[in-house]
Amino acid sequence: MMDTDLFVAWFEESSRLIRRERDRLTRLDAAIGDADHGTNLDRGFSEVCKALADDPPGSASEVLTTAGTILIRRVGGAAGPLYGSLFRQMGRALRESPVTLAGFAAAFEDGVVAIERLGKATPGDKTMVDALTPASRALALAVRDGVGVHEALVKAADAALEGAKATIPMQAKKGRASYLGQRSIGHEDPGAASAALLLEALASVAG
Amino acid sequence: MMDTDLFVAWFEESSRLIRRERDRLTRLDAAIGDADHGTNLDRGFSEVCKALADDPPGSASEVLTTAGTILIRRVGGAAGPLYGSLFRQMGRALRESPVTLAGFAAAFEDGVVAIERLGKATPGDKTMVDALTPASRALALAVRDGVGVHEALVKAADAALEGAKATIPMQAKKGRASYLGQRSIGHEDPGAASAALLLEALASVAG
Amino acid sequence: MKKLINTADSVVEDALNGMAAAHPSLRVRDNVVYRAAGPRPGKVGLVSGGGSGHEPLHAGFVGYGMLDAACCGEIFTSPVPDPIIEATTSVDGGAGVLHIVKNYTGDVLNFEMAAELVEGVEVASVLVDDDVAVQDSLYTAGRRGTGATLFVEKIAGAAAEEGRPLEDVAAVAADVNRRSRSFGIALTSCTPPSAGKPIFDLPENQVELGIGIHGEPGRTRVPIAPARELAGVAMDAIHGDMPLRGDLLVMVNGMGGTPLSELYVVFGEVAAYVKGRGARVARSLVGNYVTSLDMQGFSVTVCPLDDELTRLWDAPVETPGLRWGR
Amino acid sequence: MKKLINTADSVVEDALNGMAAAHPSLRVRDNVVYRAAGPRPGKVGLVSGGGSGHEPLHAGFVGYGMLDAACCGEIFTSPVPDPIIEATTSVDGGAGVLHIVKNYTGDVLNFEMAAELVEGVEVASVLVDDDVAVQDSLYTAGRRGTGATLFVEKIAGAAAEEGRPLEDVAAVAADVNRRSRSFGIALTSCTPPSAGKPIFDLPENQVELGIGIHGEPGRTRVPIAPARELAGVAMDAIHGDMPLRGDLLVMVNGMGGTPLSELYVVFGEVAAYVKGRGARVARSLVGNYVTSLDMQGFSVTVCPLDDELTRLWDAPVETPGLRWGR
Ligand SMILES: Nc1ncnc2c1ncn2[C@@H]1O[C@H](COP(=O)(O)OP(=O)(O)O)[C@@H](O)[C@H]1O
Ligand SMILES: Nc1ncnc2c1ncn2[C@@H]1O[C@H](COP(=O)(O)OP(=O)(O)O)[C@@H](O)[C@H]1O
Ligand SMILES: [Mg+2]
Ligand SMILES: [Mg+2]
Ligand SMILES: [Mg+2]
Ligand SMILES: [Mg+2]
Repeated sequence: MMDTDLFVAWFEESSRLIRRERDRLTRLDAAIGDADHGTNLDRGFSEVCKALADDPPGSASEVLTTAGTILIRRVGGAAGPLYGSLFRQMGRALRESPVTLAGFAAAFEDGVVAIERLGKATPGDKTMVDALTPASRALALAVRDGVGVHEALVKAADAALEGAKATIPMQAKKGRASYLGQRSIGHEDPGAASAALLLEALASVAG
Repeated sequence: MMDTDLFVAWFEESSRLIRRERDRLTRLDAAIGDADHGTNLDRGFSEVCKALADDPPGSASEVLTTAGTILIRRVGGAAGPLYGSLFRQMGRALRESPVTLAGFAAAFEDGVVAIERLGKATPGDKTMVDALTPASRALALAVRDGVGVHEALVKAADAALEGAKATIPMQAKKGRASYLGQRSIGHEDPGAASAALLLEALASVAG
Repeated sequence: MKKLINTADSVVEDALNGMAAAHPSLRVRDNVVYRAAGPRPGKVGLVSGGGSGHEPLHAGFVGYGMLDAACCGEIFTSPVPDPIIEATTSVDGGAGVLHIVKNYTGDVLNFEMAAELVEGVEVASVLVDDDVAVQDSLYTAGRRGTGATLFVEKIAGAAAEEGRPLEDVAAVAADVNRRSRSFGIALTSCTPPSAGKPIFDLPENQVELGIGIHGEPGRTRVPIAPARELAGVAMDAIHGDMPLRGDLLVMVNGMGGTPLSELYVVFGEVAAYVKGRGARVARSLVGNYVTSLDMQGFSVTVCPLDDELTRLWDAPVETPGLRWGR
Repeated sequence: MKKLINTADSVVEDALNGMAAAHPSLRVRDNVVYRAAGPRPGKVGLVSGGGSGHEPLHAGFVGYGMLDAACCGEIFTSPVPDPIIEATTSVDGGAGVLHIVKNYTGDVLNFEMAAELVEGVEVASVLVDDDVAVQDSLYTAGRRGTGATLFVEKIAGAAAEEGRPLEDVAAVAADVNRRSRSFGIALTSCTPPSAGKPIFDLPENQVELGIGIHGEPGRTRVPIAPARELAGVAMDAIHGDMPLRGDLLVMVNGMGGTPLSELYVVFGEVAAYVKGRGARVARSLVGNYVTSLDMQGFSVTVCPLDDELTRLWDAPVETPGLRWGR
């Protein structure tokens, strides 16, 4: 089972990892974008942690809704609304608390679909979607195979990381990187890289 | 005796030396000024040579007056009017043709005084005057000692070169370099350097 | 990195405070720049915005005859929905509000969210996508909004001052965007304060063709060439996409770090190119208007004019960045 | 060196051709920029000029309410007497001509020669020397003319449009110069096309204090500091020379390569400084007006205003570089 504290811990760990990896994310964005992805997420996730500390939410759903709302309010750019919608949609989908792995997997899938709908991106477009969809698939399989929460989240994190690395040879079809045409090939997508960090964070706090 | 052709040759050789030393003069001006001295003189002296070729003057006085007028018309900046006045004043002073060394020395002194009057600079201010006055003095001594034209002009060239080098430790009190205050110390004055080139040119064509 | 800033985090706020201090005709609240006079009843409100770093765009175009409000995001980061909602509500004079949005994923998403969430205000939007360096296809996010944003804000602003209804103003704005084409060339990259170093490195002898206004690298890199050739490259790209004819509004825009004298050199070549194609420069603008921080380079934007658009372009405007007629 | 030029030799001419193409209100002849309308009978003519590379100064200030002609020399090289003579004769409307000359040996000598040689025109001259970084003493060529040149050209231009006699216009010009003080700070040097490389090298962590507008090095070099401190250095130098009080006209001027946003950051600090001294920013100007090619940096110019000077500053002006009121 995944309780409210776990979700709070998820965002604290995400914020820590993003702060640690901020310059790498910004460098990735500099190569095929505008060099602000790390700064933007760092700003947004630390605001999320402040908000969660200021008034501790009573349920997983509340944690996710608060986080999503703050990301939309504070991050800006493309990633703000996209990540914001991911978490808000998950918050909407998760009615139970504590949360079962199955419930989480379903909510996560809903969130990824929300991103795809908002950004009109599909796998292969070299976006965060390329890290998020493999993670979602890994969660679904884990539920089917009945593996434990931690193992499932580790599988999801691995899948996300793999998905992020897999964006390197892709030519971007969405976002700023698409302006580069062929020149976007050979660089990891910053949003995919940050998505992989979020799942790494979840796996480690569930450990 | 110094005939009209010698004066024409003087400006041709000056133009050649200035073209050759243009970048050095500009570098000197970059250090304590605005990096245009070489370009300005190069432009002006090649115009002088064109004019002298287009309609060959009949006397030394004409050569100098034409040269001075063209320098005023084409160079601009501080050096244009200053060098222009030097040669125009010499042209005014030189009535004889061919010219005796005594006549030349007197006319040159008049020219230097004209520069001092126009620019209100005195020796030690770190300007072209610091190369021109030693040259004028050397000419006067040569006349007194009755040495030959070539030897006199070589002495003048040496004195001018020494005078130019002597500007290195000086703090500028006139021109752009004076804005630098103490920081003008340690650099050769570009105008003094170009003045030395003019006298070197004269010595070599009189050889 | 060497910049005239206090801290990388405070640069947007500090610059806006300076703007407010310099221009009594403006008010700044929560990184939104407003006309001090407030909304005019019955006039359509114009709200634009986007990431900062493009000054004078957008904040410098707030005032009579142009924008009512500009929402300023962090450097190169589109603003979040809240200030856009706040601005939209504040400038509504009862006739509705037009959002002028440059076509970037972030700008589009945040303005869309704001438009959905705002209450009690009729909102229309126009997307600016004039940059011919990008193909508008399934393989891209579509053309970027660059120089034409200024044309749209000026001409739609003039239409709004005339008291025209929202759908008219929106239609004029869309028409200007549809007619406009831009192409940009960079001599250097730019340095966002938070990044601390140039977004890309350009060798001393190379220029970047087809750049946007966020320091993104362009489509290709070629050796530096005389202004005449570089102007030709930009104009060929525009002419190839939309053959030049008739009366044109032409802007030669500096990317922020290029001195005015060089922009005039480029404009001379652009004007000659236009003449050579049998078209005519009817109106022009030369200067740093839609910039990319300290980037050196230029962009050309062309918009064919008719009498009505010419009249609206000539109409009085009084903003920090663009002013004539009053 | 990377520049938007055709050749180093043609840059001044090419830029002026571009200006003429962009501004039908101007005419260019022999590197002199004139009002297309020509001289107005009975109006004092205003002629200024100097080396090029300071754009929009001077050519960008030709037009109603400012200059009648600007004589443009080579980059950083004052013009020769002939074009100054030609300009002076051409703009004379019978009321005489005022020469506005920045205090540099070259400018002074060439304008003096022109004034002596011109025939049949009453000529007065005003020397601009506002730069407090230079001590006016026997040990210097005197203070440099920098930002105050714009103030002198604008205010004397307004007086001339009112039909005032030459001695009045000259007196107003001299008064504005006497009141004005400037100080400049550079983050980088600049690169004259003919030199091909920066005039001086400034380490990544240093700034140059007390610079002029010809890329000359300044008086001293210090480590880069926040905008607040750099603005303080400039304002202390000005305040120390002329205590700030009353209503002030304040310009924060960019050196050419500095983006507008940074200039606004500086202006915010300057405005706070002025307020802190109990004085008031009554009028202000923020932008790249008196530049040094692609140099990054800024200068501040301050001029105490009285009602009359305020009125003349506010009077309509219509030039490529400065425009309001029409
Ligand atoms: N249409 C889209 N759909 C999904 N993800 C997108 C889309 N556009 C951009 N992204 C993601 O957003 C990331 C860039 O985020 P960020 O740099 O914060 O915003 P911006 O591009 O506005 O500067 C990209 O790396 C990509 O993963
Ligand atoms: N007042 C003066 N008197 C004599 N010589 C001067 C004076 N001012 C400047 N010079 C000379 O002129 C030289 C600079 O010439 P140049 O660079 O062509 O003009 P500018 O300083 O206008 O750029 C200086 O090196 C100095 O020798
Ligand atoms: Mg980005
Ligand atoms: Mg010089
Ligand atoms: Mg961005
Ligand atoms: Mg010079």
